[in-house]
Amino acid sequence: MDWYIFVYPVILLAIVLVFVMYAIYFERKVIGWIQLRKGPTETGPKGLFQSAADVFKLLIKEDIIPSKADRPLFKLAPILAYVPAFSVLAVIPFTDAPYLKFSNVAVGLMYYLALSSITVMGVLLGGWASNNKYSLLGGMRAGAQMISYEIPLVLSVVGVVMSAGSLNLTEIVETQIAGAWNVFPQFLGFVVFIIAAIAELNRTPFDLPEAESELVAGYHTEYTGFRFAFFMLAEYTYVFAMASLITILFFGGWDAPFGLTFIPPLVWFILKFCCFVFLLFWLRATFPRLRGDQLMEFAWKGLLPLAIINIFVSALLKEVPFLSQYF
Amino acid sequence: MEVNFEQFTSFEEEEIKRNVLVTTLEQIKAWARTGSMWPLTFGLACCGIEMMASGGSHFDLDRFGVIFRASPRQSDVMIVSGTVTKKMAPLLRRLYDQMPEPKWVIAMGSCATAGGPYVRSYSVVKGVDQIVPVDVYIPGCPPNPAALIYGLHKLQEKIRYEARTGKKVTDHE
Amino acid sequence: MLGLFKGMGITLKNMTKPKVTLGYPHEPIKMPDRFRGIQHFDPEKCIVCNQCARICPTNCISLTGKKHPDPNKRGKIINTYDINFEICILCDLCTEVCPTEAIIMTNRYELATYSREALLKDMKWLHANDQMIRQDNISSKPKRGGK
Amino acid sequence: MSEEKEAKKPAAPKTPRAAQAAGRARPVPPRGRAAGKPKEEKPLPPSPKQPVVDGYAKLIREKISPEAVESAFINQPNDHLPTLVIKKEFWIQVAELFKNQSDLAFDYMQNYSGVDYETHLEVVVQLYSMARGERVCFKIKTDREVAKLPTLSNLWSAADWNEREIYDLLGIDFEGHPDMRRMFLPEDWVGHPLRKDYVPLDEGV
Amino acid sequence: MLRTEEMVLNLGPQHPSMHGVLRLVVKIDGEIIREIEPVVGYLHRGTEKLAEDLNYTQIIPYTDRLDYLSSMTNNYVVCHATETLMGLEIPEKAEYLRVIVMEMNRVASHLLWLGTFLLDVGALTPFLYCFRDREQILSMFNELCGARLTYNYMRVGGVKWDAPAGWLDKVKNFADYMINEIQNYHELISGNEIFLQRTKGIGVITKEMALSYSLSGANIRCTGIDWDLRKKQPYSVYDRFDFKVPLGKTGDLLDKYHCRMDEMVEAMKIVKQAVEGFPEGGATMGKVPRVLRVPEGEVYVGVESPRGELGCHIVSKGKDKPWRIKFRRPSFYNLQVAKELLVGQNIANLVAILGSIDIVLGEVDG
Repeated sequence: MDWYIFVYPVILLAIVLVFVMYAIYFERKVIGWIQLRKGPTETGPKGLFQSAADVFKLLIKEDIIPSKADRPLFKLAPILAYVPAFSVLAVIPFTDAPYLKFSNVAVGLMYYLALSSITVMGVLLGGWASNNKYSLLGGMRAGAQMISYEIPLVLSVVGVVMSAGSLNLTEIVETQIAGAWNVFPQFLGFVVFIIAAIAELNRTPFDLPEAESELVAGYHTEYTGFRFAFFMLAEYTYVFAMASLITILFFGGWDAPFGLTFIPPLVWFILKFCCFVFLLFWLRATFPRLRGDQLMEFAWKGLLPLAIINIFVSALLKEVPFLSQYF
Repeated sequence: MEVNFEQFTSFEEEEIKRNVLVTTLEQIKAWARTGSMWPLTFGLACCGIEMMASGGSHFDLDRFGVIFRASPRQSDVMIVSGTVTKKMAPLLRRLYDQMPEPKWVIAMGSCATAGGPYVRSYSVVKGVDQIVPVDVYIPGCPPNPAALIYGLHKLQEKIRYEARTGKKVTDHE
Repeated sequence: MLGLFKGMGITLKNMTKPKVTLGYPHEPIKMPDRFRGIQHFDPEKCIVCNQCARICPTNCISLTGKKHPDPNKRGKIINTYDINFEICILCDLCTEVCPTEAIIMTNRYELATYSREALLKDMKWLHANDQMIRQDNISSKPKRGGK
Repeated sequence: MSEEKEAKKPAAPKTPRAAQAAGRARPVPPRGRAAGKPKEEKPLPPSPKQPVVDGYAKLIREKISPEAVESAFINQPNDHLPTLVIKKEFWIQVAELFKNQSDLAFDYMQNYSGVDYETHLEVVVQLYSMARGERVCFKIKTDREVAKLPTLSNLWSAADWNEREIYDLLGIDFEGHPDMRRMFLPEDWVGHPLRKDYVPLDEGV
Repeated sequence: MLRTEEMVLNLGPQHPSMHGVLRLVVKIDGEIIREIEPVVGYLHRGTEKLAEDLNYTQIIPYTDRLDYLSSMTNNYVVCHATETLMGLEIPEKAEYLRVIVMEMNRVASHLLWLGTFLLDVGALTPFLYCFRDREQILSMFNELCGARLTYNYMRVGGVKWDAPAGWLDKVKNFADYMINEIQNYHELISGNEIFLQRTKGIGVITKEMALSYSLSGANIRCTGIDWDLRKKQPYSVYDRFDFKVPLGKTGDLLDKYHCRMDEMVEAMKIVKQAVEGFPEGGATMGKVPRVLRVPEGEVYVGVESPRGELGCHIVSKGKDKPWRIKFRRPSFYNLQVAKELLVGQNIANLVAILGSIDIVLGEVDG
């Protein structure tokens, strides 16, 4: 047992918190720019302390638990939403350097997928415990959506796992460094994964659980102050985790493309990571929202068959002698 | 018109110096609160449209950290933008009660301030201050977005002032 | 799928365009001349004809006159003149009917206050509100016999 | 003035309003009742729509009852609108006739309003026939104390809320209406505000 | 079978997509609506009663606040009704100015509709783009009459202000800009597959429904019924302009969307024609008595507001104040159909359909 086992998670938590704050800041900025406005500029220089003010304000806000709410569950829900979102980060290798890997689990991908699906429990509980109809509907939508999209999400990475022959995320990256980035041979899998990932994150165009125009604020309608902040934190931590995972699974993690190795691997990782985060903001600024039944139809009739086809194609390709070198 | 900052006595000044630590904390709190005032999406009438316009690209309330929240539980400021009828009044009060402390109310437009053009109407509440405590009144029918932004600044000023001195703001000519 | 990407192209294109946001609190917005802001009142010009108070749809203007101090002159001069900005809707009708342009609109709109009482403005205040007065008040409604 | 205009637009009719009337190929009534002098001038010439309203009145008298029509005239300033005052006992039959008879087919309700005349209450209905492009106006009087009229909501769905509005503001009870409740004001409101003698209960608020 | 329980959901009056303070009491089974009961009146301000105590000039500011998205049309209808009853002649210039501002207001109103409708279906950005363009119209109105939303521009017998110098050129440039900009909107929205899925075949209004509920505006035109008062009962100088009335076929949300988009283009064309044919000289006010005494009589006029047939029914007893003034408020008529349209839909559709009807609560509640 080394001492840094205890210190690193704290550092990571700090990093995640800073990321969340600035992800929200940049989301507002990017969407602002797209909408021909400036976004936050007044709080701090260039508005850089905007999220800090938001978080601090939420922390010092009155904490209301509705009288009709189920108190223990109401309190538990944000924690249940946040803890898995954070703990999945344990298996994510940010670079090949040993100090940025927290635990090199052999079934890292499995761990990630299994744990991340607990988040939905928090959302569902929050929606139910609030005893508010909007919350309940939001929670129900979240439950249905996240469980449905979990399946294509898991199936779409099977191709990646087959090509790497491992569930260890470091090994998956290393096979990509040796061969090609998975996004090319596994393009179909990538498309399915990214759509399912956006749905898992409850982001536009799949933001049904918190559809503002329909359900006020969805499952967190009744949450105030820091409990609400926790839900937001969970959401953006999950963005962090999902962006990292996509980078690792499909974009070769810290691999430097075109032999540009003078840029440190960590920077490459962050760059790829940011591209995905930007994509989320961009989609949010562009797309309308899907309807519930269309969403389900899309998952079961669209993505699921595609994911299965992807598995078959991957399996076939792996057996083709000429192509199998990439796998 | 302006807030009179010089109105406290020397005794009070000493008091403030003694409580400088507390005051600083209060000021940081005030900074956070003024920097992130989330109003409730509560467009009642014409003023609601101007409120939406102030969220639009030209005026962009997001610059001040103002984002509209649909749920009263997550909002800090209630901008009563429009005519409050007698039928609406109990609901307005309920929404206000659902908001967590600390909370503020801006009466936007003359309807919310005093009934405005409908001051003689049978169904309109003559001033939203009969239902909820109002912090800032913005006259105009409807006030243009710039006037709303000015009103928001007034409110921020008030929050800062109260944090600094611990006193209530009053108007002085 | 094409439609989705087209839309994304539009939003991306707009991201790099210049922003339209005005710098309001830092730089004042220049309102057009006809803007209906808070009224300026000039007691010298007022002839106490009561037309503004009569036309006001919300009855927010109240005025009283007194006899002209100079006994040689006829007519009245204004004694008190109050506008209640709680209910004034800035509809421009008072300035429209005023035969002498004693009451006239300005471009000022910043009038948020902390109390309702502060919105009741008297003659002194209205007279002091003399910035950015509307220059061209010739509306189509004929004044003094029309144009 | 007029010379100027003539010179500028020789072919165009003199005024927009005249142009409008001419566009619909109807003789221009002497509108120029000099503004500012609201005195009665010489009687207006008979309207081109007079036969239409006479026909309607005749039809109602024949088909429904000789007493059904109280009066029938043309509202000349209002674009020669045929107007019929119907007795309320026969009103529902008249409405059915005008909606359903194929050569009348007034299938579109343009307006439905109530008026308090202090002596009586009146309901004014403007109907339009999409197929024929014709308008007609009906007026039905009812007593102020026992204000009751038959509902039209079975004929035109649009009447549903309008009748509730009239009930709310004027206090006319529409018999047979599926959901006769107040439209705008709270259920426990006292009085009907649009009546001329209405006094609000809590004026101060 | 699973046993399901029906739940009563109260949408509004404070709800982001109730377009103000509409309240819907919805009985839902899962997310499917079984029963729906709209409750209105949260913005009932008693304009009609107030107007009985006001003279005809004073009523005009109140009409601004009825349908606050198209105040110009509201101004016009009450002026038009009064003028019809008095038999006033309106100077040509005033009529042209009226047409220009009414059509610009139509575009502004439709832009706001477009923005909020897309907000209802979940797209954020078009809302902001619409407001950006709308802002230009508002600033032009601000230049013309000094207010952004409540114009109080028209008077019985004419308009208050002549166009300021250079204003008409601005209007014309804007019309060109807007026609082009609508293409951008089409590119951003019309082809978007998610948007098509959300609108195609949803909320279908049949012809029978449209007639029975007295729908007007795009709500009736989307079914294919050609009902535009600018053509059917021409008022002002509309008969001088060449414009089309866009019609739909199926009556679904997509048709309604296209109707309104095309209407914006047509409105801009009218504006361009009006600016081109704008009379040079002349007054903006006709000969009007100092005190407006309207002769005894009764009048109903309807005009085509952005939302449909906006009517004004005045009963005059020869005084300077109306005996009774009643507004036929198109949103009030249009909203009635919601009850029939919404049953059997889910909540996401409810929001979209309600958004497509384009109601303004100030108008619904009067």
